[in-house]
Amino acid sequence: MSTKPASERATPWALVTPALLWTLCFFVLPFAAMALTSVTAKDGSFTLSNYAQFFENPSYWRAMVNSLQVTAIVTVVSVLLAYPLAWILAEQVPERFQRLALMLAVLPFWTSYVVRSYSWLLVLAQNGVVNRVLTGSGLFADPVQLANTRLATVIGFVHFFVMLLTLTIFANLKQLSPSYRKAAADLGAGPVRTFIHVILPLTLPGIVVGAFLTFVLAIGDYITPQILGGNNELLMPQLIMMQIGRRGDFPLASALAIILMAVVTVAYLASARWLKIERA
Amino acid sequence: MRAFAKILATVYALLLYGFIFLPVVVLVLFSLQATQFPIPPFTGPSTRWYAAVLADTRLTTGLLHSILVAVGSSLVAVTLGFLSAWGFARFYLPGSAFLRGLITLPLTVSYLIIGMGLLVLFNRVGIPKSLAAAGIGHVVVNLPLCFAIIYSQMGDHQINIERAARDLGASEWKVLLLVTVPVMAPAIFASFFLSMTFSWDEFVISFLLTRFETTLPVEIWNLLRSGLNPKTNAVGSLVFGVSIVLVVAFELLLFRRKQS
Amino acid sequence: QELNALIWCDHADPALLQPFEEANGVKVNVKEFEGTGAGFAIVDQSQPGDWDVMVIDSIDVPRGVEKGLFEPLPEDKLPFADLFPEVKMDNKTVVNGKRYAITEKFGYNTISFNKTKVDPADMDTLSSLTGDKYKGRLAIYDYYLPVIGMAALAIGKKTADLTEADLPAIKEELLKMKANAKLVGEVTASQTALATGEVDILVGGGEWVTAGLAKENPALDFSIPKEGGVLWSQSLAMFKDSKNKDLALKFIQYVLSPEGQARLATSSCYWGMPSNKKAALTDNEKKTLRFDEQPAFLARAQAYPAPNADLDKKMQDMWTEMLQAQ
Amino acid sequence: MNAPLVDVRNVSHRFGQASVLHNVSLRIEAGSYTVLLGPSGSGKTTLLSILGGFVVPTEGNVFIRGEDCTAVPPAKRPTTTVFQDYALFPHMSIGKNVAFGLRMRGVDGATRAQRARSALKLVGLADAFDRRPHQLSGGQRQRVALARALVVEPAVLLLDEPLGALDLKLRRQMQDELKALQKSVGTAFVHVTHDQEEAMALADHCVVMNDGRIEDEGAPERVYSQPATRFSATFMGESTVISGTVAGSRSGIITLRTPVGDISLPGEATPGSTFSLAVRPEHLLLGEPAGSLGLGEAVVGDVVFQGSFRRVLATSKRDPGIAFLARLATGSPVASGDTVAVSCRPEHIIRLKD
Amino acid sequence: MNAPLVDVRNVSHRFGQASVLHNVSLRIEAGSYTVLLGPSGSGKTTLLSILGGFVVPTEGNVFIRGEDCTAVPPAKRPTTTVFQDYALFPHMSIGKNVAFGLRMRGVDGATRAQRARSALKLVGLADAFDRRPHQLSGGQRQRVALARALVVEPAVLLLDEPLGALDLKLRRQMQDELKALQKSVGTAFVHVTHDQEEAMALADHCVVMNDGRIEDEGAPERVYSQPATRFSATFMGESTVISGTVAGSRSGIITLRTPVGDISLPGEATPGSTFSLAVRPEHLLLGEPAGSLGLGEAVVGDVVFQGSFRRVLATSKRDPGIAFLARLATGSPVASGDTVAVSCRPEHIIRLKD
Ligand SMILES: Nc1ncnc2c1ncn2[C@@H]1O[C@H](COP(=O)(O)OP(=O)(O)OP(=O)(O)O)[C@@H](O)[C@H]1O
Ligand SMILES: Nc1ncnc2c1ncn2[C@@H]1O[C@H](COP(=O)(O)OP(=O)(O)OP(=O)(O)O)[C@@H](O)[C@H]1O
Ligand SMILES: [Mg+2]
Ligand SMILES: [Mg+2]
Repeated sequence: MSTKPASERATPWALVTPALLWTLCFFVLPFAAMALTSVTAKDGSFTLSNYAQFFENPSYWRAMVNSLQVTAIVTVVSVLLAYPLAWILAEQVPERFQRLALMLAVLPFWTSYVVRSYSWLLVLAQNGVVNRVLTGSGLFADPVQLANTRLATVIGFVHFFVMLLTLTIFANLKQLSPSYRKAAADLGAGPVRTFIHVILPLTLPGIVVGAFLTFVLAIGDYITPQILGGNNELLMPQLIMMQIGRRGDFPLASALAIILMAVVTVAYLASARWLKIERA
Repeated sequence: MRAFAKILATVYALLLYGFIFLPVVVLVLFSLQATQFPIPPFTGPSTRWYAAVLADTRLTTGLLHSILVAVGSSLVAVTLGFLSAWGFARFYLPGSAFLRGLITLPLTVSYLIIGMGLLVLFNRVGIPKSLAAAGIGHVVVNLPLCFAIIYSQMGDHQINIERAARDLGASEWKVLLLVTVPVMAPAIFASFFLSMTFSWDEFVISFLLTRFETTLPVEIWNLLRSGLNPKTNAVGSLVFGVSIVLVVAFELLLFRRKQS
Repeated sequence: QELNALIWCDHADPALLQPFEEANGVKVNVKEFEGTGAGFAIVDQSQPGDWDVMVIDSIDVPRGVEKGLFEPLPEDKLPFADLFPEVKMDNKTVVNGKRYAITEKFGYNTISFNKTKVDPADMDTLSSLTGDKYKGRLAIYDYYLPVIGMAALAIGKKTADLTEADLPAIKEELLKMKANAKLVGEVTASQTALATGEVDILVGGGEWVTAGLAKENPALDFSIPKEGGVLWSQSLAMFKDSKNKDLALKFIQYVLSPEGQARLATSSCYWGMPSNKKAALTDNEKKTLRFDEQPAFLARAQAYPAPNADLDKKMQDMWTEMLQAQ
Repeated sequence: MNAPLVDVRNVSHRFGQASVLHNVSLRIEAGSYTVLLGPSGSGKTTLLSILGGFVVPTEGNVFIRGEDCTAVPPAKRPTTTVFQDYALFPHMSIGKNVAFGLRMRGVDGATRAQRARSALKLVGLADAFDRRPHQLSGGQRQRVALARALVVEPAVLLLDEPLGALDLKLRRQMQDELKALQKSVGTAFVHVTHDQEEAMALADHCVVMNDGRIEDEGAPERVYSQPATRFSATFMGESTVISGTVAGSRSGIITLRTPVGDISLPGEATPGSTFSLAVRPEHLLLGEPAGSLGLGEAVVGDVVFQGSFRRVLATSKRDPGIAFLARLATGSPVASGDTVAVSCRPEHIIRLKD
Repeated sequence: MNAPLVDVRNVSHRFGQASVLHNVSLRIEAGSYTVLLGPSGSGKTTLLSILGGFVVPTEGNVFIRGEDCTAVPPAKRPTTTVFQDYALFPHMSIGKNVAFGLRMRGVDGATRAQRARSALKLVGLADAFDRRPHQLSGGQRQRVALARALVVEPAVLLLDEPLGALDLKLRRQMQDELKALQKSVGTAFVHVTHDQEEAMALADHCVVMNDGRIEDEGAPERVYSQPATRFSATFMGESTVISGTVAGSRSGIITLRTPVGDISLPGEATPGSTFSLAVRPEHLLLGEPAGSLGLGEAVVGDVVFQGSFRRVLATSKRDPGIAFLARLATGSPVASGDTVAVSCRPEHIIRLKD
């Protein structure tokens, strides 16, 4: 591919080096430092005890199990909720109003992340809005425990990721060529079968990208479970922050972070074939 | 049957909009609460908590810091992202696929881990915590984003536009300045905006990497940990309001561009 | 001139800091941290001379001294005579005959509750916390030392001399509390829960939770049960490497002055008893803080657990286990 | 009964304000190859979409096999469409793509595969069954799209610029294949294009559209040799067009006063009225042989070699606004700059309706 | 001295492993219109890029006005390029676009504007000065790209399929304009296309490329009437090609044994060697008039109306592998299925080098 003339050859490294250096210095190197820290004992010798702790202490790996469970639920529920909304926006809403409708659907995105979680705590509290409605309508006699549960964590997460996924899935649906839909209809498929056989498979890559993003962001998030979960269980980020915030135990925190990253890597590999960034 | 489906879709959409807006409505409503607790019954409206927020210098300086970090880190991220995207899209580089993968890798890593890594590294080499350190972290997360957006928009049709400029006698930096940047302006603008949004709202990296001077999300977190009151609602509503204004401004700007 | 202070959230209240800043024409930079371990970690990550003063659990002062962080304080320039004697904590703040810290604020980790929802009589004993009566109605304050202290009290152990051998029994007690608890929360979460009626009892709470809320919700109260409460006490220390020792001393003097004490005691983050008996509090504030009942309270109070590093880690692990218990 | 296969009756269509089709009527016979020809924006795609059921016309009706199908959705019509971008489903193999329509009709798997295979064989792609669309070239995809549309045995196959994305050589080749295929399967094809050569090569019935109206229709030979309107004379092949005013009309002979002189031709017309004449380039003669009609002198401009002939552009000496277009054998000695006499045989003059 | 304007000497190029140009030599004379013609992938764009300085050839040299420019960057060459997608700067007005090259050369604003205006006038777009590229149609953009490239007065103008994106009618019209423009400015044009009609219409000098090699070059008439190779006989216009073995060669007459019978033609050849003959469609006769050379009988397949003529495809009865391609006047009575005798005049037989 050496189509490039001499004049074009001089510059490329100068262009990409800053970004590469930045990534190297502030992403690769930190990761190496973290890896090194995680295997260094107080006296400077090599140790795997931090990793051993994770596997030996059930309450530690319980955090990983919790994290995986919550993240999986969040990812699945968010996709299931967002897809129909994105579909309705893309197919049912008249073209002129689509941008507006989409903007509205993601508007709360721009509230502060911290505040949003806190806000859910108020909404879900014992005498918060939801419980008022539930008891007021006579649906439930007593307030339902919503705040400070895993459910609350999940709701907080889902709220955020439904918006994110609606955005990505909507974009995906819109960039499908309308002739696919026409072709399916033309060959005798009704709306339902057009959806199942054509639209859904064609948007699957976009869904995977969105789901992966959800997975990465959710599994590493500290705020939402910390504010909404009521500490009735710990997720990995909470455990990691606990090591930093309470103990200043960086080696253990590093080890936990690396384990978390390993899990994300597995998820990445599972969805890698859909995650290519290519030029238009 | 069709009508039924239509009703079903409408109901679903309304329910989901309700879900999406519920916390925002509650947030804004109880920011106007007159009493100490932002829970029903509503006792307002009162603007006392807004006054309290505006009088709180930690929050207002946090706001300034946030703007500083968001603008600064986004500028760096966009610049680096643009230059590298240009380099990779236009020139042949050995190992290009691998290097592109490297630049986008941070996209697949949780913020917490990026923040931790930087914290550990800075500890080791003795770089103190600061707003700048948080800014560095934000660039790490936003650079791949800017790169990916701009890179994906560098279509091959622009290759010829640049070639035409060169062909007509433009030097490399004139090509960059007079042709590439203006032509890529929408993508550059979009990635800058997105980068701003993420930096503006980012908590954990700022939390781990700043000391006295910190960003608004961290100050809000501190505020939150110091007790329950509608001040948090007020500051949240203010941030929301400001963001909306920016978003709308951005929309209008972009809309105008498209029309012309 | 700037003063760099490593603090707890109560010192971040502008009402406390501004008068000092204006009087001295300086700026106070503050960094909040959660536990002593984290505080020391921040110091470890900093350059010598970065910090001037630190707020620290009184019982942890020896650890700081051991690390060689602190500068002895000039006793003659500080109002030691005016302090409540029970909270002076000489055994902790004085090392090798030198005084390294001065207690500035104290209070109790005990039980906060909603008077209208629970029987106040029940709140006189810690055993109510593990019984069935209040199942699902309590919250636990998410800080391991005081709550472990309370669990120790509940099973009749002295907090001052806990050993590893006591942990299994304490853990069992903790798990029983956890089984009754709706949540384990930090300040806001537990406060919110109590204030919104999510729970009726906060284990580990005290005046520092309820006093600030009392104006809005008079139903909130705290008690010190017959088994006692855990006395917390926070001190101010000056860094050895400080480049602003004069200013640091001025700051400590200000915080310990009657005005400073009053402002600190009623700080927006949490209220607490001033260690200086002469604190310029209003009557109402004194009432809320139960200023006059202190002698009785202090008599019943037990020391904050002060585990060594090894035991500390074990306690934290136990705490993690408690959090993870279903 | 002699009802046509498709009968479009008085169809008009508006998109919002824009009126795109004006009272279009069209009959498509079974087994015919109909080509809709017209410039961009003339409403070809819209008319085809109305046939396919993708657009319901604002006014008028569409009958297929005598039934009113105006509002019948595409899935329920005996029509299938080959789209310009082929619209092959990228996530399915070629075989699955072709079998899709059968699957939607509930045909069982084995039969489906077998019929898809024979459809692929028909278009010469028997071995592509298990490949994916992106592994095929443009021309091959085009054929798959054809097979996919044909396998469900539609009464009418609709093709919207099916060759538009192919390069010239491949396009000519595919034209031959399309025509052969249509003959062998016997299905009625309706084909949209804006390439007049394509139209001539393919059509049994050529429909020239302009601005939402049908300007002319009929066998391509007829449309070419006797275009009804000025538009179709210039769109379907090149012409020299000369307008004039009727100076007199007597005993079946009209005298037309034109910028290049008076021209007499058989016919009737009201004196004073105006109309235009067209002459195809291959009928324009340089020089003035016996029996031909003189069109004055002209100066030769470009002489362009075109392989089997030369294309000569000449400007009338009397009125430089009139450009003569002629085709000459490669051997003829005319060169740029020459002054030549221009003429044509009276029977080759086409009178346009205008 | 008689040095050509551009002299490409023994240029070869490889992209990685792929060898794309093989030892290509080419001379371009001042004021000439050179067309590079060839199928997709034959290396036309690569050769043009080497002329423009966008690609430095792996081997060989490019001299422009006698100077070795092989590695001179595009900005410093006396060449400019018109790209297929026009590559207009979308953020600049038309005037700014055209003036860009002058701006880079440091020409002052007023002069720039004035020269840009006259360049736009040259291409008939005087009033588009303040418009934006997206406000113009394809053909207009094409002209702006031309004006932009011409305003800097290059020694050579390079055009890479400049008409590829236009529709047929507009393309023919632009061809006329391009040719006229080139004549009026006198700059040497090098034009890449894969459309043989375009090549014939434009070229003074036609270069037929195939697979990285120059197969044939010369005046288009020569290339058409006497193609050097089988490839150029079939690519530059259609042909009927018949291969045979030399049965005998005596006193300047070769007897060639072919599947359609023995053919005698003037020339020399080694008996036993093989070569091919080609006949252009317009020279293939149906029937066997006096003086013509019989090629046996054939069955008529497709007869396609093409406006001024009919294209007839017939298969030899003796060898169905041989397809005869003929062009007949529209009036002739041949129909599909007829059996006809096929012949041609001996002087129309082209002997191919193969
Ligand atoms: N969905 C639509 N909404 C509004 N106007 C439309 C729509 N589709 C087509 N038009 C307009 O209708 C007119 C005819 O369009 P149509 O696509 O039928 O033309 P066409 O003959 O197929 O042209 P082309 O050769 O460019 O495909 C055009 O002016 C077009 O702009
Ligand atoms: N940058 C490149 N890297 C590798 N191979 C290339 C590159 N550019 C062109 N090629 C290859 O070189 C050969 C010639 O390409 P070129 O673009 O010169 O052909 P072309 O004659 O212009 O074809 P077309 O008519 O399709 O434009 C092709 O096989 C092509 O795949
Ligand atoms: Mg169309
Ligand atoms: Mg090319």
